[in-house]
Amino acid sequence: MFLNQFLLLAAVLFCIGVYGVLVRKNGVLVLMSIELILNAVNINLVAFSAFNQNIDGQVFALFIIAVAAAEVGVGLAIVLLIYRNRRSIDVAEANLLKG
Amino acid sequence: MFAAEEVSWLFRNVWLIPALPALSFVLILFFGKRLPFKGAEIGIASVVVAFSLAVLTTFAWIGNIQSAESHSEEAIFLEGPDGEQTPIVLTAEEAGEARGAPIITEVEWFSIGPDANKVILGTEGNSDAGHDEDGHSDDEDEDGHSDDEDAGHDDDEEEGAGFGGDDNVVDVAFAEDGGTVAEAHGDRFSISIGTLVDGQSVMMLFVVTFISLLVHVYSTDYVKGDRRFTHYFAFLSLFTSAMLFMVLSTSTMQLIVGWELVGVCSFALIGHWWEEKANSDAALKAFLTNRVGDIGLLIGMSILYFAAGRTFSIPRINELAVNGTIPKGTLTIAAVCLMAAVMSKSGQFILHTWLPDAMAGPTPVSALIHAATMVVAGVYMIGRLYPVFFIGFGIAGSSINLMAFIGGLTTVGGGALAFVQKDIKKVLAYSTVSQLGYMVLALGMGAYTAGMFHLFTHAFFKACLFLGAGSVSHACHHSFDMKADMGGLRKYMPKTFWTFMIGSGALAGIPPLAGFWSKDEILVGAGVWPNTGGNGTYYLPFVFGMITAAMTAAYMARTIWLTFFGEYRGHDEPHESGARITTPLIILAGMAVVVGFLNMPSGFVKFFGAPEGLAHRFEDWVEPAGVSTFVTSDNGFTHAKPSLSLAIVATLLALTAGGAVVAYYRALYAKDSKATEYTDGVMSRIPGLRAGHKFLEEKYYLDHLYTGAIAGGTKGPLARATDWFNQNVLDGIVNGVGKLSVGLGNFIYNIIDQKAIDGVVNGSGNSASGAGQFLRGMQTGQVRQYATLMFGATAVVAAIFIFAV
Amino acid sequence: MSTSFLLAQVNDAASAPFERPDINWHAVAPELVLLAWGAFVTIVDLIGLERTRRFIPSLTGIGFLLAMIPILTLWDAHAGDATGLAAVGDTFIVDRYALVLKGLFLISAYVIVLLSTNYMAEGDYYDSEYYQLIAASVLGMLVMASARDFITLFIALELVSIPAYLMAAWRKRDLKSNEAGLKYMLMGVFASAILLYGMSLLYGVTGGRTDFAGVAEGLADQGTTPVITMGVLFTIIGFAFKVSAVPFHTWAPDTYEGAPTPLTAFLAVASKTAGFVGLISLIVFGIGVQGAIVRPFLWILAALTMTIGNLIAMRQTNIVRMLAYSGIAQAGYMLAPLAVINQGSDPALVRESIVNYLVIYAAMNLGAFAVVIVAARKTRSGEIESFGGMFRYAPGLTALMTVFLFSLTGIPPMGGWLAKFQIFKALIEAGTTAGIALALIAAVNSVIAAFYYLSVAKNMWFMPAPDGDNSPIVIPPALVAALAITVIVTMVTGVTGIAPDLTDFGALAAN
Amino acid sequence: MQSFLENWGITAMVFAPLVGALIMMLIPEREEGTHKLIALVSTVVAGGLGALLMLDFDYAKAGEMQFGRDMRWIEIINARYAVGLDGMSLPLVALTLFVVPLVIIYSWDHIPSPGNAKAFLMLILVLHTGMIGTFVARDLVLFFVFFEVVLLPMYFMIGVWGGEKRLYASIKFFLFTLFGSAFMLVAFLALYNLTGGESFNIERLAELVQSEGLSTRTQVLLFGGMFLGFGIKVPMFPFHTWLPDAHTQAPTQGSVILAAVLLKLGTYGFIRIAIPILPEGAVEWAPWIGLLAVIGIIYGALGCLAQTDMKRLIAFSSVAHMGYVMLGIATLTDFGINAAIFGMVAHGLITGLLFFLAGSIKERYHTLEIKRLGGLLVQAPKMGWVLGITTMASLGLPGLAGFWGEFPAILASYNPAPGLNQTVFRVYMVVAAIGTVLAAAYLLWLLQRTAFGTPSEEFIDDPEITDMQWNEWVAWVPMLIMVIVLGFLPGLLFDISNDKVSALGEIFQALGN
Repeated sequence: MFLNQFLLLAAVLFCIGVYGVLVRKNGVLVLMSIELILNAVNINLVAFSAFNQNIDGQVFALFIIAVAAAEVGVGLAIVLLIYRNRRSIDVAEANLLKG
Repeated sequence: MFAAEEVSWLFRNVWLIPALPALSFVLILFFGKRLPFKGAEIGIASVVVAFSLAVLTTFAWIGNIQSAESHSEEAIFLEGPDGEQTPIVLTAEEAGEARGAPIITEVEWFSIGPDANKVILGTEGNSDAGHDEDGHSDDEDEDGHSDDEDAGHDDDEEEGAGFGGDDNVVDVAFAEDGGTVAEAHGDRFSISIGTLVDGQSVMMLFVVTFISLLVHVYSTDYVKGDRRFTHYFAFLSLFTSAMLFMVLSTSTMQLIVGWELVGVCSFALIGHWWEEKANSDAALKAFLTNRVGDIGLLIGMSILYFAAGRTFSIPRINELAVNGTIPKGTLTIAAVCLMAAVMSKSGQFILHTWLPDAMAGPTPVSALIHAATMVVAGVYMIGRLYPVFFIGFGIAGSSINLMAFIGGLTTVGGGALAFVQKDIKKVLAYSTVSQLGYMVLALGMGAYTAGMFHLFTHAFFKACLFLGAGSVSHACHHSFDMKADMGGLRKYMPKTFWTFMIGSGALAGIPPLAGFWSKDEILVGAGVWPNTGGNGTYYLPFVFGMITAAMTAAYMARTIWLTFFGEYRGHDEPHESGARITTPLIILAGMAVVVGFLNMPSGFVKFFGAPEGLAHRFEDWVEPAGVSTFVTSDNGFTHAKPSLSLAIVATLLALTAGGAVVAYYRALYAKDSKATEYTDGVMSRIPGLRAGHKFLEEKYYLDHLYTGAIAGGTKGPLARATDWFNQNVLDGIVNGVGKLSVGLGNFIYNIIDQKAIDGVVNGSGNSASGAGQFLRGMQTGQVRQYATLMFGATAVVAAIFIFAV
Repeated sequence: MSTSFLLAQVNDAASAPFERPDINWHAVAPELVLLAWGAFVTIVDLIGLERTRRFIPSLTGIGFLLAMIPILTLWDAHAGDATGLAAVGDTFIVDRYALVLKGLFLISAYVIVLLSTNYMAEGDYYDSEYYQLIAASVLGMLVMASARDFITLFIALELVSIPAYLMAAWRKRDLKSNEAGLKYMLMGVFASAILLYGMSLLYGVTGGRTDFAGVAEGLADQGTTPVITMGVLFTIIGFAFKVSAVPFHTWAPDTYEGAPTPLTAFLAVASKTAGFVGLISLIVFGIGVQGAIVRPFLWILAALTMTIGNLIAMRQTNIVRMLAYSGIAQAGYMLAPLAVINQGSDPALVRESIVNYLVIYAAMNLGAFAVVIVAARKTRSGEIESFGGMFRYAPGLTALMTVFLFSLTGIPPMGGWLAKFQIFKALIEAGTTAGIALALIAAVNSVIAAFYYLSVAKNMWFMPAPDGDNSPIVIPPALVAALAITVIVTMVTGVTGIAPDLTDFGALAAN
Repeated sequence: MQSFLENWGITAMVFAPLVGALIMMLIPEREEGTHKLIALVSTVVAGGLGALLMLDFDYAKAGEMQFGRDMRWIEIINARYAVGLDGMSLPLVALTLFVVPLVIIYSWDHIPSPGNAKAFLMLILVLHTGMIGTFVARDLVLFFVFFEVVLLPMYFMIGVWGGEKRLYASIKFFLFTLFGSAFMLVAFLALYNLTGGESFNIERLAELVQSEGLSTRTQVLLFGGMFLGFGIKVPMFPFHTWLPDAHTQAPTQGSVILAAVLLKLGTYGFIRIAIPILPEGAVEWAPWIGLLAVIGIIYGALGCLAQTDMKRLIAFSSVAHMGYVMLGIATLTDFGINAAIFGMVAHGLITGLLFFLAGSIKERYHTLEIKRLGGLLVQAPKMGWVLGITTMASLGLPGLAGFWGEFPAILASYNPAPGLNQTVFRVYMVVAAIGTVLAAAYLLWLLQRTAFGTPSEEFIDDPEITDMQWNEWVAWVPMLIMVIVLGFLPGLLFDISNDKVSALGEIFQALGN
């Protein structure tokens, strides 16, 4: 009963995150949207962990938080690189490679 | 005449006769050009030897028959009490001599079928026979099995020959081997190659080697200086060899091989002067037309092969046809198929058109191949498998059948066409067509002996005529145009003239020349004339035969008058040909005179008080024992009785027709010795100016009218119509088929192959490529679209799996 | 209230005393060696700076070879083990399957270092960090091969990916390279997120298990519910991205084209192999029990991947892009046996067929990239047409490229045929219509594929050089070595069929 | 020595050319003479080994595998290196061993443009290994490998040394064949799986199919897969379109090998693999194979009539001739299949020779357009003769080899194996017989236009047009002799193939009853 609410919350967050990834043009915002999804995952994991009385989920969540930081670090570096070369962080403009 | 061993040796080794020319072919091909006479000497030498052997064989065979006749009662006595058919210990030679049965010598050529023991089948006369006709060593073929099993085979053969006492079995020696062994070893069967010596083949051996020899001699002069002199002789040798090989066939497979080989020699020799397209066209036409007929040959032989229980053996097939093992329906189909082969090879309507064109070859070749020998192969084949045709077409007791009809049609049609030719060789070619039709007609009416006899006599006089035509053309600077370049040659070349006259007379059936006897026998064979008996009542063929008898005389008269009478129309002085040309002519003319007497009716013999033994000699010698038994068996054929009245009527008919033509030309030459026909004065001149002159010439005008009514009536509308039909319809069909094939080929290649099939192939490639291009367009380079695609796909798949599955 | 409830739960769970699982140090030795050597190289680079710069590639390469030593000793010591070594509890298993793949990763990485040496040195890039990143990524791969747990798997995946994001954008001033990095990173992170969401769902429905065996157990107990379906699908999709299966492949061609070519080789071979390893482990040991979802989904993925990959590859004019799409299509073949998992055929056989394919694929694809790199040194172009006339001026190289191309096509006696053969065999042994249908689709695809491989061969053999320049190519020693290794592996596998036997052991027994 | 021959003779024969190719790889390209020598020596060595094997071959047991060798090979897929020689493979091995050295001799000064004797000859050697390997393989996987190995050298031979449209032709050849073999492979694997995954050995599979009692429907499907693989290689209508292109564009040597040996891989596959292993499937398929065969006969012949290019005409004639071979096979009788084997060898020799001739004519006249040629007999009489004899052989003249592949096939289709519809096959027989006329038509037409007549203005004084050169003599005369010898002594070949084929024929006799 309690579980469902957490799962619902996670699902909503996931959807918002996905929406952000799909529609935002700003690279940084896209990265932030991904963070939202990861947080949705974390909520899921923690909720299940609690529900199943199993610590693994929480451990997993910790790993995810750490890895997400690394991902965002790398992501921002690349966005910055793009900004330097293009003076723009609009991901829609990056379409040199296609076909 | 000969000691028994010699006879035996001769019969067992007739393979030498075709082998010698084959050897000569190889030698001429490789060494001919370096020899003093450019290879001709090899060819002649080989044919001389072959001819000598053939003569010896002929006499041996005749002696054989004669002695068999004198011992016939003894032979019957031997078999009579032996109803259970236990083997009689009797050597094959003895049996063969005693009965006049075919003497078969074969070796296994190859064999196919499941048998682990690898038993060599077939009769193997002696190890000397273990060479095929072309001098190649045959040892590999037998895998060394022959030697150790030789003895066993001899036993088999003797046993088989013992059965030869039975009347219904043609060649039991083979039947024993081929039949029982095949049964004992499952479906393994062998294809044998060998020689079959009997009356029919001996007759052909004689004819082929004889005419070949003369043609060889003749050719040394005729094609002297030709750039391909050596090749010419090589092919003559090859042809001789192939023809003899075919003649001696023991199996239908061998027959097919020989059949095709003579065809290719014909092709090569027709196209001898291949620089001109017309010649190579003619060669192609000959070969292709024959190929059309070969469809029938291949299919017919296949049918017989299976119908006779997987054997190619000719005697075996005949035997099974006679004793009713092969159903009549099967025989009919096979016979119809084989008829197609006859039609092409022997120039029967409607596949005859190649034969006149084949005159593009050198004249001696025409004489040898396209008159005397190769073109009768079809007739010969009918004779070889006569039971098949006889029963298949239901010849006995009938009044018409396919063979007789085709023969009849051909003989009349060919004769009519001979009228309108201005090329002397074409006249002879159509005459050959007509005469071949006669032979087929004869066989179609059940007159086996008559057909064979006509084949025999025709070979001599037609060869004589062709060589004569060649001699004429030799004199007239290689022209064959009777109208433009000949006339009055009687004075310049008497030898040629007289031999030509004899030949023509023989062809026209003027007694007592050869053609008279054979033609008469055929007409009798129709069974229509009172008191002749025969196999049926062949009214229509009889009428055809009579018409032809008349026409033959007429067109030959026209030819002779155009060529030898009147005044010379060509340029330069013609001259008589040399001895190498005239000698063969004289010999052949001599033969044309005498060979007819070989088969005199017994009535005729009695009338002149000659010994009884001289009557129907040919019949006795040539009708093989197998066919003799066939004659007396329930469904066999019967001989017709000769009729003096018919002979007189037919002769008168020929003389009348010939006489009418002669009268016509006499009148013409009297008016203008260089004219070749009436330039139709009535139509071409302006009536007012020429009316008086015309009246003065009234006599001629009447003459024209009378002769025109008889000769011209035939010559004019009918012959022209036939000619038109021949040139436009039949030839049109032949050419049309050719064009159609090419057209169809073009259509199939250009439309179906290149557009449809290749289109599908290329199209599938292109569509794959197009799909790739389309899909490539979806790769926009927009990372958000990528993400959308990714998540969209995820969502769609998830939805499907959750809700739909 | 809810908070306290949750806390109580957590406390209860946490109250169980934590025990450190036994660590088999021998079993993790390859990873440790690589880690230590990586640190050593970094330190050398930090200290030596410009002076040591040119030794870094060699040093890195030596590191990979050093890491091979414990793999060989492990193979020697434990080749016959039925279940493999549990190195760190059940989350990290070292069995023959893992060892083969670790070996493959290390050798591939070594070849990639050989490919990179001249490219990086001549391209004036920051090169020492590049090699260290490769080492880090390979470390992730080594872990991936042994991972039997969601958490380990995820960590390994990220360890493989994150350095690769950076390396894709390595040519800093090249917009294409930037773009390649960006696309790869965004898509990769997004895919990871989806993967994680799937994993979290599976974690929940299986009653709190993260190890594969547990997940398999948990999933086997229950039927298919929407949550399980989503969990399974999302998890697979995470790896489908990594192996560039259609329609999750879109990043691959762009990234391959934009990234430095050696890195492209790395992505197309090593990184893709890592993705496959994860996917195989996940499916064979874990979620494969939900065959009703896994099989059809993978069937569709495999069919789409090989077909679309091939179709688009036909239209490519850039060799690297073509190889990218061809790699996609090849992934389709490799996915195919998974579509008949747990059905008729032995799962061990399915696994073996893919692993063998991966080994041969690595050899032939790296070989092809090596030739591309060598050729580009002369032609300075990535267009397929620029290969024209190579038969005249570089017959040896042409012959080598021919070997690789026809191996990729699957023509005997080059290795590729054996790889494909095994795939077909696994598919048909399932004995189902679906399996045979997929085999036929694969058969048709191998013909389509031949078309574009041939078009490269065609240019090399039949066409004249586009600029008429027929001067010979000089091949640096490192590339010679790379070519030699790849061609030998390609030919030897194809002719002799030598391949590790993976059919009769492993943790499969427990599954 | 004897035991070496028994155990390793076949292997040595198969790989001798490959060893030659590897040696050549080490020698620089410019030493052309050495390359030619090595190529010739290695093919002659292979031929010599083959000759020794054939001398040692026990012809009384031609139905059994001899010199068999069965070794471990690729264990993970249960494939074994199993080779052997029996009456069915021997003729084709002999043909290959016979033709390839002649091709190399012909190449002595006929290396086609753009040269590079090294690569060219190496490809021929690789091809050689692949071809013999296919004929001696007794394991399906081994067979498949050799079957495919052949593709590459031929692809490059057409593509590099070919004519104007070589790119299209080479890729078409490759893709077509690959397409077929992909399906064939699927069928092989399915067969393997359905028989319990025990073995890929061909003989063993035949037994297993019987003991496992594979249903007719399954057999039909499996046969279908193999049919695609082999039928495309043959090539049967409607899969033939690669052939004219490949033949026309290939260099002379390529065309010769393609015609002489490569096409036989397909027909050989039928009689070695598809039919013995799947007899019931074969019975179901036979009428359709027969149908396609006779369509091929007529279609190929009509295609020939439409050609204007000599080489393309010869190429199309292969479609027709292989139609006879397939018709013989489709009858499923000993006679028919024996004829098919004979037909394969005969076609190999004859069409090979025709392609040689076309190549030499092209070299002299720089064109193969039929309407521009003519008078070959005037300008090069010996070559004209060879052309004449070969043409005659090709149109199935008795006394030359072609006849024995054609007529027995026609004959056999009058009475196919029990279980096959007689009426249908008799119709095929008639159609096939009509095909012989068309064959004569296009071949004689070709002969007439090229050999007869007088040379056209443009070539009349061309000094390049010479008669046969020494290497043409050496290459052609043996083939010509074989054509004639086999024509007169067909037993030479029938005796070898018969035992094996009869055993096969008996299966169908038993099946029908």
